Amino acid sequence: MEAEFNLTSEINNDCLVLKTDGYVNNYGGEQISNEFNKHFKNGIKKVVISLAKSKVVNSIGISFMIEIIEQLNEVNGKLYFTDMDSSIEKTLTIMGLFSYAGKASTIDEAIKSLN
Amino acid sequence: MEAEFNLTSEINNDCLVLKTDGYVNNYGGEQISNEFNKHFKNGIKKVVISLAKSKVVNSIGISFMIEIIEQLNEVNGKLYFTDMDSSIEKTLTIMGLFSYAGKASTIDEAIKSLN
Amino acid sequence: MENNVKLKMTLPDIPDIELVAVEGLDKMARHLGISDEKIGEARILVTEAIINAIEHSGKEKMEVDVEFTMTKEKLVIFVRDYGQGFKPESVEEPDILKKMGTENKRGWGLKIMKSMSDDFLIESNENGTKITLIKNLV
Amino acid sequence: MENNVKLKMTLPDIPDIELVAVEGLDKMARHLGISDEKIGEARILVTEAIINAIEHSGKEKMEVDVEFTMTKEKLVIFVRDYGQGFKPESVEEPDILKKMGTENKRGWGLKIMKSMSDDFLIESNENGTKITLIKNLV
Ligand SMILES: Nc1ncnc2c1ncn2[C@@H]1O[C@H](COP(=O)(O)OP(=O)(O)O)[C@@H](O)[C@H]1O
Ligand SMILES: Nc1ncnc2c1ncn2[C@@H]1O[C@H](COP(=O)(O)OP(=O)(O)O)[C@@H](O)[C@H]1O
Repeated sequence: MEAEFNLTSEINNDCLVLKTDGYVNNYGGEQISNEFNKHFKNGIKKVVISLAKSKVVNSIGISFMIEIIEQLNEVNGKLYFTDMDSSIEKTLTIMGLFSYAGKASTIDEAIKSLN
Repeated sequence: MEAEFNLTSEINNDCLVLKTDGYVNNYGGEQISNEFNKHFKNGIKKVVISLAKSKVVNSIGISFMIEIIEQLNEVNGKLYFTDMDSSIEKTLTIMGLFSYAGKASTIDEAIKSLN
Repeated sequence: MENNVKLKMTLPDIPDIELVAVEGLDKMARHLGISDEKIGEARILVTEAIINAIEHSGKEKMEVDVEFTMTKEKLVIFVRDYGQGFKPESVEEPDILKKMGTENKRGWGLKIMKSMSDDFLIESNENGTKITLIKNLV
Repeated sequence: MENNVKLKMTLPDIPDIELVAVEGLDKMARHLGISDEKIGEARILVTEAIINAIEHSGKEKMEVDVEFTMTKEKLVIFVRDYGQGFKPESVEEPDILKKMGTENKRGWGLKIMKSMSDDFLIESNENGTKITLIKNLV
């Protein structure tokens, strides 16, 4: 039995790049939020979340992203989502996330837009 | 949706090395059998099947292996299974496959035994 | 109905159990040759419906019934719990702007189900809740 | 029973549908903290029982009922089809030596289920077949 969710994290061009792998549920959302907070404290203001390896998300997992956006807004930071399955993009659109967050096809594109 | 079964094939030290990925069912067994037959016609007599990426098999899929063993026996060839989950090893044991086929922990070990 | 595929499950209240239903959905969809885009949206609907039902399932009967009926054209998702029910019309429409600055960021499931399905019906009373979602697949 | 987790499904006759049951088994086993070795063997049992039932399911009622009841100690697998049934005592024990040189290499499911389970019961008549497998998990 594999873990249902894994997260990898790296800094690229001043951007925190988080890559999810698996189901973004309550637990997944919390992992993303914790990892973000660690770097946010250290001054990171640009964040990319790549959902390339997530085929399913739920609204509870995604609701953690609202808090990230909120914190980034306060410091004029910005969040980008990349590599989204069309149904996941639709979900985030319904939730109104793209009024505050950006989207891009690839991580590189997102980093370019953030810099 | 990913395919349920994938097979990769390579020749290493005169051995045909087949690596399965996913559910070894009827379809998977047939894929293995077809790939084996292609190389058997060309004179291959040593075969390794690595099950590292298969967590589930069924008896119909595995029954295709009996035919492979049968053909190899006729030319004094040999089949090795490697990287088996303990439950898969137990299944093959119950079917009596290891009276005719070998087993090893890794592909390298199997190739060493075959040479 | 021709080529009508049906899957029924009664799910226990354990973590990520909704993924079992999603796996069933995937197998049915592949069998019928449904497009990746439609399957993706159906996955979201199934997930949201089941996590709500599991979360609000009854203390005595904690199980959740799920039923998928799929043709090449249409998917009917039926989910029922035995919880205490609710009044859908009293649930406030979520708004991301309002969610910012308030503690509770949740409350998106019903909106997502309504927006992503082609038809949506909730029947709820003190014996539990039944939700029926219809998704066109072409 | 304490910590008794139950999953019920009615599966349609479509390719690889047994993997949905395996996914459910995995979720239950993870929740209860069952060892990888025991889960692996339970997966094989579930797979063999379901592929038989699907293959021999009835023309009129092509569905197959599956039920898992799991505790930390024990798994009960129940699978039923509505096919024409068979006489288990007339099924010949397979032997790999005899299989070599004959066309049909199949016929291993019952032997594997018998060998890998801790208890095994088949009830079969012209209305179908019920198979119950018990697997100790510790
Ligand atoms: N099956 C259900 N049984 C009881 N109440 C429910 C059910 N589904 C939804 N609700 C109620 O509707 C509200 C909104 O649900 P939803 O939009 O899915 O968001 P969330 O579950 O994240 O709060 C829930 O907070 C709950 O009060
Ligand atoms: N559920 C069932 N209904 C009717 N016949 C069955 C059922 N399960 C098994 N059988 C009979 O028993 C035989 C042996 O089954 P099994 O050992 O699983 O091997 P296989 O299915 O590969 O032949 C089958 O060929 C079939 O005739």
